[in-house]
Amino acid sequence: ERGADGQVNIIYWQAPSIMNPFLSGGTKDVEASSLVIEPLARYDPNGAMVPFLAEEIPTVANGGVSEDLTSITWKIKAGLTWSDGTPFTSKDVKFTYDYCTHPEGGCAQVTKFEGVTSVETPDDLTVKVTFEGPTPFPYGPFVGGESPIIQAAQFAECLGAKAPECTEANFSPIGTGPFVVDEFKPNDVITLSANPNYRDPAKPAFAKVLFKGGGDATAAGRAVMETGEFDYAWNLQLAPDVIAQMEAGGKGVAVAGFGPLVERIMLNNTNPDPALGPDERSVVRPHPFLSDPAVYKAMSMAIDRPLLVEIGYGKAGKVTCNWVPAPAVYAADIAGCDVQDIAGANKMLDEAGYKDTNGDGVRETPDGKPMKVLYQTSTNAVRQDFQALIKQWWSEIGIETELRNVNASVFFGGDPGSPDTFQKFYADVEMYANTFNGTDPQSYFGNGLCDKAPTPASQWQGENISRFCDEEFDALHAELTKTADAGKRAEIGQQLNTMIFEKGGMIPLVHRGRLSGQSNTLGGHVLNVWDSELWDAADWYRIK
Amino acid sequence: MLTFTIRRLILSVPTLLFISLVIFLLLELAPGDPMAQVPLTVPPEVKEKMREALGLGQPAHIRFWKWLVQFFWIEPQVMIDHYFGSNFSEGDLRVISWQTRSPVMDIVIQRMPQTLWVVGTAYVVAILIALPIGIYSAYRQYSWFDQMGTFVSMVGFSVPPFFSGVLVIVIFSVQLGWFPSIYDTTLVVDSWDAFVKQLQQMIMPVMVLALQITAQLSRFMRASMLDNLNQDYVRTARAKGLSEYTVVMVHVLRNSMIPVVTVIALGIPAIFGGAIITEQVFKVNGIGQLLIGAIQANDLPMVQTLTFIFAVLIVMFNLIADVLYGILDPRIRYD
Amino acid sequence: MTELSNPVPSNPPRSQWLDVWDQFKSHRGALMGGALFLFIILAVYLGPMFWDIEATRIDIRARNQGPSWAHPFGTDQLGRDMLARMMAGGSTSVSVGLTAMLLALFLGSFVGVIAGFFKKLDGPLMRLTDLFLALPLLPLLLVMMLLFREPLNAAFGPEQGIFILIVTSIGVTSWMPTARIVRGDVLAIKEREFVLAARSIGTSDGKLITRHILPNVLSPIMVSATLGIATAIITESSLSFLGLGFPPDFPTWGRLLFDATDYLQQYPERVFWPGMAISLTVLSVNYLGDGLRDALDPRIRGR
Amino acid sequence: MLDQPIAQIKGLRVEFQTKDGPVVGVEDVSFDVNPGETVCIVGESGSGKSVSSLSLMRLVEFGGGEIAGGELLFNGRGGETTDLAKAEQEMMKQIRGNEIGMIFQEPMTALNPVFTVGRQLTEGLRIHKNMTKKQAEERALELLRQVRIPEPERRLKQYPHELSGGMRQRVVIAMAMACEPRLLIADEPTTALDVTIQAEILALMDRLKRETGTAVMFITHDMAVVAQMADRVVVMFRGNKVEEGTVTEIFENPQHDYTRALLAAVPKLGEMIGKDYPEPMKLMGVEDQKIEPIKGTDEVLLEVKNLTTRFPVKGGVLRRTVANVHAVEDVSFKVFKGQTLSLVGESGCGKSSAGRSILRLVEPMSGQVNFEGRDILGLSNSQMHKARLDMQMIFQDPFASLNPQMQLLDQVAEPMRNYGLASGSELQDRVASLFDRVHLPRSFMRRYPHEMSGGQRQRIAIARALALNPKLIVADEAVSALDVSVQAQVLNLMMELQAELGLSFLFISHDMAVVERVSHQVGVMYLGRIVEIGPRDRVFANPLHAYTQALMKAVPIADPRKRKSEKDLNFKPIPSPIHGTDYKPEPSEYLELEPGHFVLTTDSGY
Ligand SMILES: Nc1ncnc2c1ncn2[C@@H]1O[C@H](COP(=O)(O)OP(=O)(O)OP(=O)(O)O)[C@@H](O)[C@H]1O
Ligand SMILES: Nc1ncnc2c1ncn2[C@@H]1O[C@H](COP(=O)(O)OP(=O)(O)OP(=O)(O)O)[C@@H](O)[C@H]1O
Ligand SMILES: [Mg+2]
Ligand SMILES: [Mg+2]
Repeated sequence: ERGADGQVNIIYWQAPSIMNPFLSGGTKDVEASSLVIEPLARYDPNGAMVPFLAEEIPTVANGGVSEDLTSITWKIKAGLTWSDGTPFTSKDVKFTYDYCTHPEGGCAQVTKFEGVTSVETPDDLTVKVTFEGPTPFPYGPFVGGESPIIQAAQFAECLGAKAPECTEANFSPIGTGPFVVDEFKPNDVITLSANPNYRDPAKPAFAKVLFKGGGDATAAGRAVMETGEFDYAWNLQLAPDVIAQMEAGGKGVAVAGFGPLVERIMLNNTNPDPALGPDERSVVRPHPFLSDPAVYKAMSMAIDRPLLVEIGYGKAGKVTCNWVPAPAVYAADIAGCDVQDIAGANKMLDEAGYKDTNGDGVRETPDGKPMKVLYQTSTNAVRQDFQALIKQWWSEIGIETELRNVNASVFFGGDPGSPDTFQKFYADVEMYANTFNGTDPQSYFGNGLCDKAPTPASQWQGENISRFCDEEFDALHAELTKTADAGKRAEIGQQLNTMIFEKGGMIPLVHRGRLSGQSNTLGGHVLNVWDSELWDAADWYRIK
Repeated sequence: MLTFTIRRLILSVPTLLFISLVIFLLLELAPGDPMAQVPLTVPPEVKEKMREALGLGQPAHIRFWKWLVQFFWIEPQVMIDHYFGSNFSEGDLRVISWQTRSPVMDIVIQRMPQTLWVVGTAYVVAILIALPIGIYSAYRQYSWFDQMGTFVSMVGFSVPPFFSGVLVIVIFSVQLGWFPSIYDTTLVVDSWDAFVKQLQQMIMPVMVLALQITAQLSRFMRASMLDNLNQDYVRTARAKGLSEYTVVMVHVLRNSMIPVVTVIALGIPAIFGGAIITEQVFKVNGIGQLLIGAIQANDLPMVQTLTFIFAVLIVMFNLIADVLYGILDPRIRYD
Repeated sequence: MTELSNPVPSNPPRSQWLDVWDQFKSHRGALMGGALFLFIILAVYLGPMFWDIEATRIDIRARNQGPSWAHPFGTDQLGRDMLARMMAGGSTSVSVGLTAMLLALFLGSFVGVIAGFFKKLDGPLMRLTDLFLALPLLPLLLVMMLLFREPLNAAFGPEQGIFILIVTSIGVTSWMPTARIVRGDVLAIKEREFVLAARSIGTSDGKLITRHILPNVLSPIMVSATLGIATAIITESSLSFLGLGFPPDFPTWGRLLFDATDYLQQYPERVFWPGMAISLTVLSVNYLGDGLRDALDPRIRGR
Repeated sequence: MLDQPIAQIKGLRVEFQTKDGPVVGVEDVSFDVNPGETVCIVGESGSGKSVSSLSLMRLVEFGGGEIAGGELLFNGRGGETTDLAKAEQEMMKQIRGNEIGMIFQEPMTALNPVFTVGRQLTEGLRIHKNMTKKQAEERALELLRQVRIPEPERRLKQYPHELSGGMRQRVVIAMAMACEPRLLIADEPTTALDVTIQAEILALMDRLKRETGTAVMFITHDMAVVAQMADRVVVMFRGNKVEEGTVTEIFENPQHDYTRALLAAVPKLGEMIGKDYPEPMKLMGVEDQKIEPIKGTDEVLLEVKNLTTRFPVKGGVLRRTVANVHAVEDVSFKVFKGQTLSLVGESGCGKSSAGRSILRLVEPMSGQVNFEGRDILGLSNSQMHKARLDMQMIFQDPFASLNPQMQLLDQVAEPMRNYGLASGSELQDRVASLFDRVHLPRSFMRRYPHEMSGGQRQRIAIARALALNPKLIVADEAVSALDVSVQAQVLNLMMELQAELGLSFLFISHDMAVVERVSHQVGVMYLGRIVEIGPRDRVFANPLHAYTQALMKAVPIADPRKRKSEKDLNFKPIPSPIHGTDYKPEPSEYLELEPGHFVLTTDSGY
């Protein structure tokens, strides 16, 4: 029964600053707003799509997607209303498209609408999205937590440059979701209460939500699992033994879910020698020794992945050698991934002619250069532990490592003026993790294409960070973009995964899951990594 | 005294303007990017668009001027409007935070209560504890109590709050379960129960903060008392036949308070500034947390405004401290 | 008629420093503080010579161990020896403390002496001091970090670079109280007759400052110095907390304490060592300062 | 009961615990104080005068002292006799302020700066006499009238710093008298004050004693004051009483060597009558002292014309000069080679400013200073640096004028280093010979100022001034801070140097007796101007200006038969030397009434 279970307390150690995902794009903001505004369809914990505001998922089979893959037509559930009681129509959907694609708006989710040429509303309950070309995966717009529908009436005055000025709308948008905002204190706390006009009269079970932000993961975990003050804590990036200690508190448990997030070491395929100057550095090829399969394979073999998982992530990590380990169909089976083989690695290097000729414990390349690598990553306790461990292992195979860590906001900040961004990659190897939205890896695989390499000419924009460039890979990827059949796509995906590992694009380390803390008395929640973690907040209830 | 105050007030205007320029330039030089927190999945072109939407493309001097106008001209109007229901500020663009896309001042005002509650209370508590300790330590210099006091205050001074905070949480929240570990800023004190709750959630942060402040203040108090205890007028007072209590608590204390009161006044801006680390540890989400959050998110207008408000407070309380000094000590006249 | 002549001071002539030492010796707390501080300094700088486990050496099998003969202070989550890390961290923390203090002291005394001595410069310099007081510490530090880290890293290597940066930023943001105190004292000393006397015998301004003014403001400077070490060590640890300090793989006491707070419940001994080290240093330096102030103050030593 | 002494001190011994072990402050002191009697306790600094009196109040304990032996019998109001040495602090509270009142040495610091005069006055009354606030205030007013403070109603509401030194000392006296104590202890109540104010305070205490019949224990080291006040005298020397007797006995027939030496060292006003030139004092125990008049020459060394020095007073919002302190106003005089010109006058009349202006240690506003024909005021910085070779200064406070952190050797050598006159072993030798000159053992060269006595320190200052072989020495209150015996030695030393080296002195002092002893010429200053100037014997024998006459009257004479009475004194309060920026003072005009003896005719404000 709606509102019967009182209040639920959620803590996010990153506090939401806005309730409008189109203006921020930060996960915390997207997730907080997912309590209020909803997309047409979401992904479920398995990565499958489930209709939310839509009647059903359009496919080629049911005629929702055109045969030539250039348009998709959504049917909206009948009788939906906004929380203010006004009816939800296709106009709102079209408005959302207009809002986000307004050239002056600075919409954070504009990529969702990439390739869309028009959104039409034949009637109040039908929305037709047309793409400029065949799109085998047409579920970008209006699907998932990052592409929810906002109310046309509320945001009508907030188009383009005016978007930031609509504080009221940005802080408490009118939505169709299970809750409505009572009060929004940016970067601090949000109070919400059950939406009286929610489509399922029996939901949500909670009358109130207290959504607190701030602090750190330790404190959030403690508040859920040790003191029981909160019911749900998001993203507990903590050392496994700390988590174990907290679970011993007995008030809650940590739950893990795995998306496509992979912690990996990117290998630089260009020569980052500072002597080359800013423009050539990270552009000229090849790297003095990293391009040699013997070298990067030895480096990979020297790593004890199970130990990394144990130390850094515990149950929120899995050993992997895949770039895209999830959805599982795309993951290739790569042998020897979970064993450390220092002796083998040494042998491989010896055979390839990398020998320690001057006895200083560091091997030299055949042309006499010492094998020294600069290993950079962002500042983060787990990453620094990894750095320290890997440095030690690499030293055992005769490769000397210099460590460097850069403040995360600089490292990931993408400022073209900074030499420390991960895009510039002024180092030999660098470690980070990233992922993609939704379940379709096609465009993510595209990050391995030759022409995606960041260069001075492109203002250092582009996602091919390792500057991996392989004709075979490019060709295979082109094939993927033309394939619509799911089984075939999975097969190609596995090949791409194998290829980038074997040919020296990266050394994947850990398939990282997301770990969240959940109180023992919170029921009805399934951790979902493909969409907002709060995707099923309507189903939450109190276990008595 | 009056002309001194006026003179200092007038002098503080150029000082503040200069400070605001320095702050602006410093922040301008910092190579942070407001888009750093946007997830990696958002492509660079989109980020560039978002940057433009924030007005980042304009030259620095125009932005500085805009900010000055907004801060000194529009914000006061908004305040007047708020209190008198007028509408001077209608349609004017206020200082907008990049992170939340809402007026900076609104958020600052929203954060004020919890900061004042926690840090302010801690300050008051610290004063109430520190003064007696300081007085007694000085009166019984090198006694057992004095040695203990020195020791404890030095330890208190040297324990960083990120540690002492977690320590009290582990003890009082986790082990004993007496107090909540997370501060609830939505709590409205309208009943006895709510008040008790408020007290419970305040106790730990106040404790941690007060420990540090007490440590420093009691040292000041002790030194000041020691200075005065050996003065000739103390002997005169004793020669009049006054009781020890009157001698110490009236004659000596009054004189010793003069420097201490100014030290206390100079510490007040810190209350508004919040106690960044303690706020962070207990999730009080006050001004300090706001600042550090804004810095991390490179929310330039927010950082600028906050730092400038601090500067104003510091300059103001410097002045107040000077004036207080003059008022408390009849010997000092600033003219 | 010996009675009329003045009583000759009973103690034999000694050098000033001997005198200072005598006074210092008689202060029990100061002596203990000094000994402790000396011990800490020796331990962190010379300790690694006797304890040859490297602070960065990982022994993953021996992680999270309690105190034992092999690891008297236990090990951390990667099996690094805590004793070695305490010594490495200590040498950073103490070096930061000492150098930042020296810098702040130099700046503070310089500004204070100049402002107090040259009347014309007093106004501008004191306004400058106000300006620095009013500049909020945190954003300033942040900006300095972001601005200068790269050039410094390039010039001095990552560890030296960040060290210089942290020391400068702490130094640059903490000289103001010293400057104020010193200025006040200089103003008072300038009015003392011996300064006028020195002027009347033809002493130049520069000599006047170095020979007459500076030695006489030494005791407030010393007190600022001892407090400065403590504050610098603590500031550095807070900087680490805010992510502005040394990189995480670079141990300092503050960082060790911070890292250990996560393990407060499981391995309490890990917070104990750095917490203890910081407190002891601050405490010893404070007592040392008390004693030095007494020993350097001619009013206490003399007459 | 009437003849029973109020206080009997028997075998008092006081010890202080210091880090070098116990120090004896008072070794063995016994004396009585009878009702209605004034007992003066004299002795040099550190002889235990203050400690004895503080013991009687049991206040030594608060300074770290301890009464190690002896009895302090006190005869209370009720007639019973108690031994205060063994009394409880609780009981002492009843006695302090109520039965024994105490006046302290330093009027500047004896009052609490943050409470009004009224509050501090009434405090004791309310405790001891259980008065209401109103009653106490009335009594306070009455007390202030008794001590003759002008406008007593206003004073009650003022803070101590708003009163002048003399007024403050009167408040302290009123405070001590408030509960009509049976015994009043006055610990050097006038040492820090000017002659004129001192005279008034002494007269006041005398009158109060007569009116109330209180017994007074008067502590001082000034023999002239003793002669003025005492009925009986106790002489103390290094913690012991060495002699006791009535005032005439002590002055006319001293028994103990120390007392005799003390009296010999006191310059008495009028001693030099009939002598044309100054001559050294005859000191006890100094054999083969040659006492010869110092003649000097008629050659002009320094000529000061129309010297004016003003200090700006800044104020207002823009800190502009709103007024000036007219410290030195149109002053002219000459100093002859080998002779001494003295400037006398009350505190604040501009003596020091005049001296400093001549050396350009403060910048004068206008006027001329001709030194050997060169105009000092026109010199550039580097020329001035050279000129200082010939002109040196000795300051008032021997402790303050030496750098506490430097060895004496360096302090004396510093001027020679500054001018590069000598270095290395030559420098050492010269310093050593300077030490010989001022009669200091060479072994003192490695000492620090705090290891020296006041007189020795002043010798160092003199040695330093001599280091450059100057022709003129400005001695600014060079002996004021010294004990009489030491003062006599230093004065003799200065005169000896003058005789040998032909030095000229500009001697600044407020002590008329000393001035009479050392000067060839005397200038009397008042409010920045010289009101009278002339040869010493003329100015002293025939003071012409009203102010000089008043000043002469106020000086106590170390002779119990020449006591002054209160009606001899007529002092007006000194007007402020601060005038607005548009104030134009008249030039000083003088009348030469006798050869070389000039008197100011312009209105000086007196
Ligand atoms: N608090 C103290 N601690 C140690 N010694 C002290 C203390 N007070 C006084 N004395 C010593 O006691 C002796 C007598 O001192 P006292 O103050 O009585 O001298 P005095 O005759 O009053 O001198 P003055 O004329 O300078 O006031 C001195 O040798 C002094 O050093
Ligand atoms: N540096 C200064 N700034 C302002 N006023 C001053 C300064 N020095 C002296 N005065 C004032 O000038 C006047 C004369 O002072 P001066 O020191 O010359 O007097 P004095 O006769 O030497 O007195 P004393 O006997 O107390 O030393 C006083 O009113 C004094 O307050
Ligand atoms: Mg005395
Ligand atoms: Mg003077």
